[in-house]
Amino acid sequence: MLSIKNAKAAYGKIQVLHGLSLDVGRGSVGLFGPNGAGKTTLINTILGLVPLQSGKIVFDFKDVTTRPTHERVRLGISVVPQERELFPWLSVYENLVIGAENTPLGRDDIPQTLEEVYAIFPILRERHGQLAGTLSGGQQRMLAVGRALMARPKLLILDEPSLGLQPSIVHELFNILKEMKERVGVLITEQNVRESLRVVDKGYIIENGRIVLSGNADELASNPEVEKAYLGL
Amino acid sequence: MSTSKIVRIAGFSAGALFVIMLIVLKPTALIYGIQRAGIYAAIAIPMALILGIVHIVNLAHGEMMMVAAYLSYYLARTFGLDPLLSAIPTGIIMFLFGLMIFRTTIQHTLKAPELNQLILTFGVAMVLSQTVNLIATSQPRKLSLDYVSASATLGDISFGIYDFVFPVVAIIFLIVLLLFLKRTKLGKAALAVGQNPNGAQIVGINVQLTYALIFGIASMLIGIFGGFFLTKFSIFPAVGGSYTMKSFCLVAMAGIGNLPMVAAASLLLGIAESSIMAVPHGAPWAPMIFFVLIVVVILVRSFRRAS
Amino acid sequence: EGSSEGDPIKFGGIWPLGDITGDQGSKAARIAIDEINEQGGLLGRPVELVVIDSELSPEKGAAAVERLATIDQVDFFVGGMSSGVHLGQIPVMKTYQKITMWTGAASHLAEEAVGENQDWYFHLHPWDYNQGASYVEGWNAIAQEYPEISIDRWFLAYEEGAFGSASYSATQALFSDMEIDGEAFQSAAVGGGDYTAVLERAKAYDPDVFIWAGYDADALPLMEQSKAIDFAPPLYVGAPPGWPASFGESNLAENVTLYGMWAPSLNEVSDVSKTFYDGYMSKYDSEPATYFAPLSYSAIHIIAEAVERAGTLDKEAVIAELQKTQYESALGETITFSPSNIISNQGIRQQKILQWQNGRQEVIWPFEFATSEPVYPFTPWSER
Amino acid sequence: MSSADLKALQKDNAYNRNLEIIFMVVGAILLLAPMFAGPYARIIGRSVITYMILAVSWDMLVRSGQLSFGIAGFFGLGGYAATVLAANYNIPGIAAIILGALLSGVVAYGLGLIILRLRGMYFAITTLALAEIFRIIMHNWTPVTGGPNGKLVPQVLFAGNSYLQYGFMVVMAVLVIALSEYMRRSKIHYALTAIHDNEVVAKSNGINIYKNLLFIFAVVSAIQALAGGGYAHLFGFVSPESNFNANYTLIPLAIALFGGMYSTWGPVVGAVILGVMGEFLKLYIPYGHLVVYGIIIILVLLFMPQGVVGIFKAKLFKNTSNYPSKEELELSETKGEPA
Amino acid sequence: MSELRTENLTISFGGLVAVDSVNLSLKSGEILGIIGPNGAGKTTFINLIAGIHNPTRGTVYLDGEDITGKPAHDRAAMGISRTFQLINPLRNLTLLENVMTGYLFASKMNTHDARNAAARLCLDLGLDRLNRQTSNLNILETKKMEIAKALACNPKILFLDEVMAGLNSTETKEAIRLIKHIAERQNLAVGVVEHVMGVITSLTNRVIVLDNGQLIADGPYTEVSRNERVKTAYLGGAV
Ligand SMILES: Nc1ncnc2c1ncn2[C@@H]1O[C@H](COP(=O)(O)OP(=O)(O)OP(=O)(O)O)[C@@H](O)[C@H]1O
Ligand SMILES: Nc1ncnc2c1ncn2[C@@H]1O[C@H](COP(=O)(O)OP(=O)(O)OP(=O)(O)O)[C@@H](O)[C@H]1O
Ligand SMILES: CC(C)C[C@H](N)C(=O)O
Ligand SMILES: [Mg+2]
Ligand SMILES: [Mg+2]
Repeated sequence: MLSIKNAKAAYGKIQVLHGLSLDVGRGSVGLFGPNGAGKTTLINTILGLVPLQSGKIVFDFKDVTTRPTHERVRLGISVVPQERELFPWLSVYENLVIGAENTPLGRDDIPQTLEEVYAIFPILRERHGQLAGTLSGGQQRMLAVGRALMARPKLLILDEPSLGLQPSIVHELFNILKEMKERVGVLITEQNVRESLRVVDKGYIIENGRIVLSGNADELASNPEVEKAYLGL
Repeated sequence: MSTSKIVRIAGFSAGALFVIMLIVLKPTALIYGIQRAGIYAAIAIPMALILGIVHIVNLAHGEMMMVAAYLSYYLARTFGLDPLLSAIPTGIIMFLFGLMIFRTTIQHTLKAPELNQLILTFGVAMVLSQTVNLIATSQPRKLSLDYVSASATLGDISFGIYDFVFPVVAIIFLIVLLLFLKRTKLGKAALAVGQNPNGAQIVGINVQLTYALIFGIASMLIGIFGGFFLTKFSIFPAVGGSYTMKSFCLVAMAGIGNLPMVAAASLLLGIAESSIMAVPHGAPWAPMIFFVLIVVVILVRSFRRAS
Repeated sequence: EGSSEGDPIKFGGIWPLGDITGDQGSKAARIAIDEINEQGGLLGRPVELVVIDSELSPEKGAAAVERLATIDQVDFFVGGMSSGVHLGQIPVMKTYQKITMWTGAASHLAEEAVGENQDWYFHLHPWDYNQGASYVEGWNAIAQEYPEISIDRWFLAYEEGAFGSASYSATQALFSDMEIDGEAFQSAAVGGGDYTAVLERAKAYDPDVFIWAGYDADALPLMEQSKAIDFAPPLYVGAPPGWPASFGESNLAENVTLYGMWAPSLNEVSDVSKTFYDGYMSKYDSEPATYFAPLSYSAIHIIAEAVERAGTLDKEAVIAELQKTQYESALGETITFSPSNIISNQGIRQQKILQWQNGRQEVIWPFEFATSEPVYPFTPWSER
Repeated sequence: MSSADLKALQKDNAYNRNLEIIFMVVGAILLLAPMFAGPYARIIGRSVITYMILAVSWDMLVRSGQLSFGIAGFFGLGGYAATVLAANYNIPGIAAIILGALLSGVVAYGLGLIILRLRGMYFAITTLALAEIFRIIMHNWTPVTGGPNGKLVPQVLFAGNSYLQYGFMVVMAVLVIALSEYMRRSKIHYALTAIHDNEVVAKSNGINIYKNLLFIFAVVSAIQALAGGGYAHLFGFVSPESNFNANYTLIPLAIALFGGMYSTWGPVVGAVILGVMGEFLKLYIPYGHLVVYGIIIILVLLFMPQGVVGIFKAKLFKNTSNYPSKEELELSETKGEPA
Repeated sequence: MSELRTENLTISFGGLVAVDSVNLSLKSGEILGIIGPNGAGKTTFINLIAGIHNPTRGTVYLDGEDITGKPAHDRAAMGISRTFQLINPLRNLTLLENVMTGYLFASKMNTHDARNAAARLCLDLGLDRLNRQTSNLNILETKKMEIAKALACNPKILFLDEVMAGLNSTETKEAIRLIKHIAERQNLAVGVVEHVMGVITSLTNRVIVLDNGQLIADGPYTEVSRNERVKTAYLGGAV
């Protein structure tokens, strides 16, 4: 569904991605790696928020390398950004609806999707009138996930979704992702590698903007290097 | 909580009392105040829209209106089109003109600090007014229209009624914009863009287009108003300048992004000013009332929020 | 002084070029310069006009004086409109003391700033109190000539800035034997344009003469609002320094009395005015709309004639000749110089009283330049 | 850190320092040049410096994130104070200017107590409104201020001697520039920048936001009033339109942006370029030069958003921020390589 | 030896009671874990103590002194220091200068001393290239800077609001070691908010649980985590 070929990107003079290639089909893919490895940057290039210096991105058989962000989203890519990027002065409800309204897939049956999201995060239903900016850190994360789901994406990208979530909800979120990956593509970055390996089919380890290791979940879980670097806690 | 309620009730009753006194003692002051408020609101509302969504203090706001008024003037002189009718073609032309200004200049500074756009629009204002000055000279122009002097008599007082078009225009602007923002997809998207452009992109909103359209729509409104402005006022290249500042003040008094409050603020200031002017030798103090009220309202709001 | 034979004689002109007054003033001055050159120049030398924009700002205006004096080394200063700018220029002018023929600045403060014993300083434009006095004279003359016209009760609507409030205080002082009241308004020129309060007060006062002292931008809206509240005093006088484009076309203009120094109708009674008018029309293809045009035109010619008479550029000699000036001007009258309250060389003092009739400004006083009889009383709105 | 790093750092630092010295010398020459270039240059220089002082002082405040649109207000207030003191109380020129500035500073302090809880656009509008209020008071308080006509200063500063006048402005400029640079290096710089960046973080780091803002607002307003007093006494009069002209707010903002904000040298360079350019333009395009002026402002903002000085910094100076800092080097010398 | 104590500390936003009558005492040498569901009021509780919000009701005492009405900057100077859940570096200051602010204002040093102290602290925490802009830092560095900023205020009481969120396990271990070391060396009272139970167990010696603004449990983790309410409200099946 998504295929990235030899992606290179930089912020000014700082080269961050040194030619990365990666594929996401149906099912789920995990991106792991130390801080500053370039995971978020990679996601931003997929979305078109950071331009590629060279390389190619194909989504759903369309070359989207130079398309603007909103077009990519309308093609079916949704993201839960690391920084959440909510609309602080809109209510929880409005934030959710706007996540659906501007995408062809999400627009179809908003009440239905809304129910699904509220079922996953009951607190959002409870707080549907509260301004998003006044939610607690973890509640905001839930709202960001909910908003991405509202678009009914073909590919769901989650940048460290468990950050700041309480353990029970993290657990639940991963259960849901596990279920979702049967229907849509999921690309996820996580520091919580142990929990994510439960969900992903395939994983890539990125260091310094290069893929240093890849394999399916069991291979990675049993790889002693991965064990040492990422599964300590 | 309860004290703030008491304060609010006291404030309301004081206001009501004042209005009643005005009706009894000086009814025309109330009438002129409302008419005046209409002008303020109609000019300030489009500015509030731009400030709330594109986050730009458009210092060329009044100049855009000036350009529109000149357009209406020449449409009237060449084609004999009444300015109230030419408001429509002027509005369309100004929509395109607004888009053009946005695309050629402002768009390229959106990522720069806020002040850059401020000074940029200051440059635009300068270019607009000075260009018009070169073409049309500084000599004021005005169409002489009979209906502008339409009057009504109530008891033993006569007053102009034409000026009620201004509050009407302002209310139409307000309602149309509110419906647009709450009901249409573009409007809702615009609100989102105003709060978080990055977030808006990732839910599939075309942010650049939204900015451009909002700027265009605001330019269109101010363009339409240019035609109305021409019916009552003389126009000259510098005529817009003072309205830029006043609109800016009104928008701040209302609270950024709050369109209905712009109308309310205009009403307050319009009535306050015309009440002062109704007092003999009060006129030189009218601008004082304007600015003092603005400062007081802004301060009171900030104190209320803090407590 | 610094210039030698064959070099041009230089006039340094400072006007606000972005304003219609300065725009037309400077262009009219250029016509005068061309005329002089066509007739062989001055003292056998060509004349030249260097114009600098004052941008309506005192600091720019002062810098312009400094530049003209030192870099362009002009022989004379001409120009001027606003008092505010002039106040900033006066200290610099005083350091050079070049012969100056000023076409603007009505404020008595400017006269104070110039001070006594400055014989190089010639002020063409009347001071605020000159204008006031000339109105007294004019109205008394009119009241005498036309006994049906009564002028006992006055109401003055004045713009709240320097121009309007000076007019009001001058009028108050000069018309002290009459009933007089007034009220300020904010001119449309500075963002105002709401005259309802003033007009209501005026209507309640019920004056014989209603005068408004504002700017050209106020003219039509003020009339429209008067009509809206049905305020039609027997004498409706406007005293702005200029009028808006095509004011006469409006039926509201009919019978409005005005103060002014010049109007195209003067062409009928003054050949100089006609020559000037035709010259301006043919060169710039637009009508001179403000009296700053004939005034600036006159300023150049007055100096040129004095130099011609003196036969030298020597300052003392030229000043002496200037003081003897008898210049028949495009404004109708013959300009001479004599002391005013403070300075020794004041030119024009008299304003004219005119009236809009059939879309034209007709002179009704001074009677020697009169092009028409006054219409009295002001036609009520309902009969238009 | 490697010794290669160290060498490169020392080399680049030395290079930057030399470049700075060159600019300083050029700047000093430019500042003194009008003394030898005739009275026209001095009168232009004098107004360039007026705007320069306004722009630098405005920048000093904006470093805290507080955007003032009230420059013209304190400029005018200072002018009126200095004029009224001189005309009504016979206080000699320079003393009146300084006293006027101090008085305005006190007024600013008092107002600051109330308005400095406002932020962003709200603060900006309030300062704009205050400027208008000052103007209206001066306009209507006729017995003291001369009302709409304005008031004459009894004696123009230095009896119109353009050398002394310009010299006086140069002294003011040097003082204000020095103050601005001092502030950039002192404790208050960190307080103001922190307030600018994030107030919650700033207070949590122990910064008294209110006190710091109050201090800088009063100082900056006094400086603007000082410039206004100088202006009134050099041109010999005050009037509501001239001394509270909106240009004294807008032009300094444009200057600061043109030159580069959050620095001393940006506004200084901006004032010189815009001031001199304005004079040149109008000689070549007498009718319509302001159109060109406006276009130039637009072009600069489009193509040099960080201002002239920003471009110079990026293009000419070496960026040393990725080298170890002086403190790091000292510490690693005394302690060896850090863990 | 310092002690922080809250009495009936309560704040409501509109109708929502975010922190509800919380009584807590925290002494030097203690490392307290603060856990609870998202939106339980943990961050708000810290904000109340640091003076960012004023409580609707209740009192905060530091060493017996009532500091409830004191402004935040005074409390910082008195030794209450905290990191932010949503990190906002002062982006117009360099890394070194960010850390300096604490020394300059809370610890009231002069510029020269503050520079040196900040540099020393940064190197201590493994931060280098101190002249960098903060936008060039990665998460680990940002978090270290955040801790350094808090330490520069010379705290007696230190609150860490999810400082370890986003660190990988190696980094987290390193951070735990660091915090323990500092707390011990400076005899601090530390309050730690984290959602990763591994961190809580290995770092803290006492835990409180907030739920709906109320303090529902207080004690060692082993004890608290057996509490039914904690299990259902917070941990779920994830333990
Ligand atoms: N806007 C930016 N400007 C400059 N450098 C940046 C910017 N954003 C990120 N970087 C740098 O790019 C590198 C990669 O950052 P990125 O955020 O992609 O890493 P990551 O793998 O997502 O790490 P984390 O786990 O910390 O989120 C880092 O060194 C970071 O400092
Ligand atoms: N300014 C505010 N206005 C309204 N409600 C608020 C405001 N600030 C916080 N809240 C509410 O107060 C509650 C407590 O928020 P707080 O940020 O303290 O939670 P938290 O325990 O830190 O959660 P998390 O683990 O998600 O960070 C939340 O329900 C939040 O929505
Ligand atoms: C009549 C005009 C010359 C008025 C001008 N504004 C002045 O101040 O003098
Ligand atoms: Mg990341
Ligand atoms: Mg929290």
